Amino acid sequence: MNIHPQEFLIALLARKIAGARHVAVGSASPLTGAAALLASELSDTPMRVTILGSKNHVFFTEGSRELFDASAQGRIDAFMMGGGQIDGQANVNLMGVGPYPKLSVRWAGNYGTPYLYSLIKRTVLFREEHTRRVFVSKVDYVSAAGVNEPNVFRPGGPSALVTSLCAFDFDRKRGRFMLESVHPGHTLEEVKDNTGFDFDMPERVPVTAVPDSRVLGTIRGGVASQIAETYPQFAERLFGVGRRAAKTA
Amino acid sequence: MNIHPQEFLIALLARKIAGARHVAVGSASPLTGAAALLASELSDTPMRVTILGSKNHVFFTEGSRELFDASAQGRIDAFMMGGGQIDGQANVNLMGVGPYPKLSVRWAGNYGTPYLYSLIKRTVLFREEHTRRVFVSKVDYVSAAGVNEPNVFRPGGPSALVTSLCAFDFDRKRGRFMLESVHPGHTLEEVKDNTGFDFDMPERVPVTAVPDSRVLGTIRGGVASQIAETYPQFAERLFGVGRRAAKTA
Amino acid sequence: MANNSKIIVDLDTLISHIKDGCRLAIPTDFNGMYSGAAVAATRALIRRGVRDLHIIGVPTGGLQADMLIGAGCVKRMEAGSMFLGEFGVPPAYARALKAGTIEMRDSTCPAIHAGLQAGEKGIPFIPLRGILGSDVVSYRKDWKVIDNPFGENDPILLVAAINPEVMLMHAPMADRNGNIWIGRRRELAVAAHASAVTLVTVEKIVDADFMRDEQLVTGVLSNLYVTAVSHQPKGAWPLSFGREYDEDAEHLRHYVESARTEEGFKAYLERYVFEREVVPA
Amino acid sequence: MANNSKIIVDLDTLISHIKDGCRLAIPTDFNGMYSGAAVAATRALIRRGVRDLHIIGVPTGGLQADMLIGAGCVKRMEAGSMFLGEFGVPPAYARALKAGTIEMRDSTCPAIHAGLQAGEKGIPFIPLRGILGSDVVSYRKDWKVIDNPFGENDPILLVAAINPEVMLMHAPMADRNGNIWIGRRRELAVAAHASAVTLVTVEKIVDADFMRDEQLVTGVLSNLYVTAVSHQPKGAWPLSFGREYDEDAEHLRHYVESARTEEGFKAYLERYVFEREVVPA
Repeated sequence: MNIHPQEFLIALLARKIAGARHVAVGSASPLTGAAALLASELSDTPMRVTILGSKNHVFFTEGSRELFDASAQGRIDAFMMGGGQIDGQANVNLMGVGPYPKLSVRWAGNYGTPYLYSLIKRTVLFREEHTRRVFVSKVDYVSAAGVNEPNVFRPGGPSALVTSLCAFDFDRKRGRFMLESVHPGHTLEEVKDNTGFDFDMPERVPVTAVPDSRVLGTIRGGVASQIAETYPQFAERLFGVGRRAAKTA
Repeated sequence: MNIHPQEFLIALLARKIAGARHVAVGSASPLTGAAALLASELSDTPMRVTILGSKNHVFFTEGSRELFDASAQGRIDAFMMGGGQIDGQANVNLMGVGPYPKLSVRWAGNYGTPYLYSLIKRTVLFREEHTRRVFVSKVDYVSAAGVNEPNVFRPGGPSALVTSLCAFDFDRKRGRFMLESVHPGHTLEEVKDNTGFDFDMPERVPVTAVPDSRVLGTIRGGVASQIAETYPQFAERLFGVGRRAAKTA
Repeated sequence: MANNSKIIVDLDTLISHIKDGCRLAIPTDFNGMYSGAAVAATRALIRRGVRDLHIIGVPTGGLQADMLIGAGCVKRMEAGSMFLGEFGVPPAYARALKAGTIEMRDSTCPAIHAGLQAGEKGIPFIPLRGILGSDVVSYRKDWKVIDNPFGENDPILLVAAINPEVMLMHAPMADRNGNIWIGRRRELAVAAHASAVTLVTVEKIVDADFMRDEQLVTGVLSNLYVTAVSHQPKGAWPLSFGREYDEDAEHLRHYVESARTEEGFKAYLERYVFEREVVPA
Repeated sequence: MANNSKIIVDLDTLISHIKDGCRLAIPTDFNGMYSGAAVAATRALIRRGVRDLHIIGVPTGGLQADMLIGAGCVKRMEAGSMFLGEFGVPPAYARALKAGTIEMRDSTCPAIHAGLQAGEKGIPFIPLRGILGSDVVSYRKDWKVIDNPFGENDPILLVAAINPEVMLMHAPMADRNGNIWIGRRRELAVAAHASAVTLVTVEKIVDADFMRDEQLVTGVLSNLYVTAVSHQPKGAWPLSFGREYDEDAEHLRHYVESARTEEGFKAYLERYVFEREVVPA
């Protein structure tokens, strides 16, 4: 079966949040939104999906503060986010490049990440672009810290990092990434060459599993029509499902 | 004109909160509710009246917490409350008689008074029963403190005390009551005999002013029909205005 | 997939979430507005014989608390005040205090609201202005007074977060997914957010999705916070319930008179709780 | 008597409450729900030539902030992030940072919400879990980290209360008394409660009293908190406004392209702010 690289990533991300009761994703990324919906469709136990900025996938009635309070209450146990820079300790920079506060490039800023990254049980980091520009030895600004001193109250943190080349697990005790698998068609050398931080490796690095036909069918069926409601252009491009189809679905 | 003693007290209490922008009263006392409505009717500047437990005289949309937050914001600048015991420093006891926590008599408890008494600009204390049982030298339990150490943040506090015998002003700097006037038909001796705390006096103690016909007309007109909505039995007894009249008013 | 069909249950299943020793939050039950006391559920709890409850009045206690106290279900009561509307201090509560069979943790209404807000935010404490000078501060050993770190020589009270194990309430209606319309009593939503489990009895269950109605949704407690819902028409009786029904003043008077003595209270329970006699509407 | 007839005013009267140097709170302007950015009022502010604003994004900033910054009205910006939806970082803001003409006070969204809640409660600070380890803590000298007085060896962040002088927003509707229906965006109510003055533009004014409608009232900001209301249909244009209208994506693209250079931004202002050209609906 012909698998689009983005379908491959959707399936991989969905595996990374399997078993969650409630996953939240930012509004910026249709891929993580699709992955959350896929994970929910495939889950044996009820899994809620909150897509911020969506009208249907929101369980809040009190506005934008409720996401943060609900996260602190433990009512959201999985989160997916990206980052402008990510380093080997899973520190994430959303602020910009160069010394703060001057910065040579300014990004949008911290949003709620310093908070959510600490409090939601597990966060899957996701960045398609796998380059030394993104994966640096040390971020220029820590928006959200990967690890804290042991006395800091921190029920949550990073659990994995997914890129277009590979998947890492994060070991919170050691504060280091462990390469989990390299995607089909890519090599360990390629990963090393394009990663600016040091990471651990198993003796034999497996190839990332390819989604089976059941998973692909779910992506192209239920997930596509749901995702079209929030990301019509994305759904149109990837699945040929437009906004109108989503609305009548 | 024949004046009912309760009409006299309503008029007196209304004078004590003149000039307020927003007065709040508890639901337990129809007299203070009537006084607040009268003050609002007579005021040259807009004066809001919040009667807790009323359906029409409430400006809140978020439930019972909002009263407290609005008070801290300075959006309520006058308050009227009673007390089981009141002492010469304007300490108020709503908890009971005897040593706490055993107590020989238990009342309902503090409600929000420890908070509101500190934060609302001025509170008028009101207790019809003027006896040494109520006006004690020292309350058995301080629900709400009359005064604080000077370094305590306290934008509000007691301003006056009205009883069936007389009216006091409260001097917050000195932490003492000053007798302001004695009601017609009563004497200074009677006040002294029935007050368990020491208080200051002017050289000549005036007689409390009697409401004029305009004020009385307002009480018996607009105020009576409004008060009947919240306190139908009270309105019926005092003004002969029943619940039905109020509803169609 | 999210599946909420099992959220709607019968009354005994609903209260099965309330274990002996539970920290149980309940609303003020004398209030002119919608939502409030789940009195039918309270009767079921007494029938089941729950024990050692730590009840938190949000922010006060009344009939519900008094019935549970009189029936011997309560170890500790926490509230800003205790009253039965015009009927004054709850009689079974007054008797239990005299007998020393319950511990009363006196508070003040804004401190309970603030403690629940802290619970909602997952923070261990919250500061509060005012209150200093009140004896409530000296007796509440679980509160602290610190010097404001943002000021100087400026004492300020810190109250501990309140995180009930269970919040129990009665509401006007639920939709088919267990979203609850609570109206303007947002303090009940705060208490639900702060609680691990929220149980709701409702006057009616509507075949609709409140989350898609932009007007209704503003008065909704999302099913994200709701553990179980049970259909209990007149579930607040003999208390009033907003515009749905007035209080049964005659019955309340009968309750207050009965509850003054242990014998009277037992006879009341026998008749109205165990034999389930309900005065017809 | 309470008299609210003067609460409904024209746009210039409304913005006259915003003085030079004002601490001004504004809502996030890219949000899928009702209520939000008062863009028509923003244009009026620019026409009037307000100066030295300290803008607080609740909790982020976008088009409104960018227009004010580009027009030289802003001294300091405080927000959890700055973005124009899919158009990314606001261009006039990016230019102003490069030129050093504004001070950016970076925050994080939950800290702004919590600061406003502290402002609403009249408390000087509020604790918040998480965030520690982020550089936002090291650079925010107005925040403090203390050892939790209710714990042991347990560092916790305290953020200062935020009390804006003015909150400015656009809402779906007001009633004749100036009560505002804001829908489910309760964070706007919190910001209004925390602010000394709240100014609201609305799509429509309804001859009704929202306070007497038990369903509508749950989405209402009471006129207790509202200083002035102005009727501004399409007052959020070119932004979207809930279900009332979609964003004018073409106009936004034009704005973003124009605002990349000072000349382009000036030409945009001239045309759409000073000459008041509005693309027809």
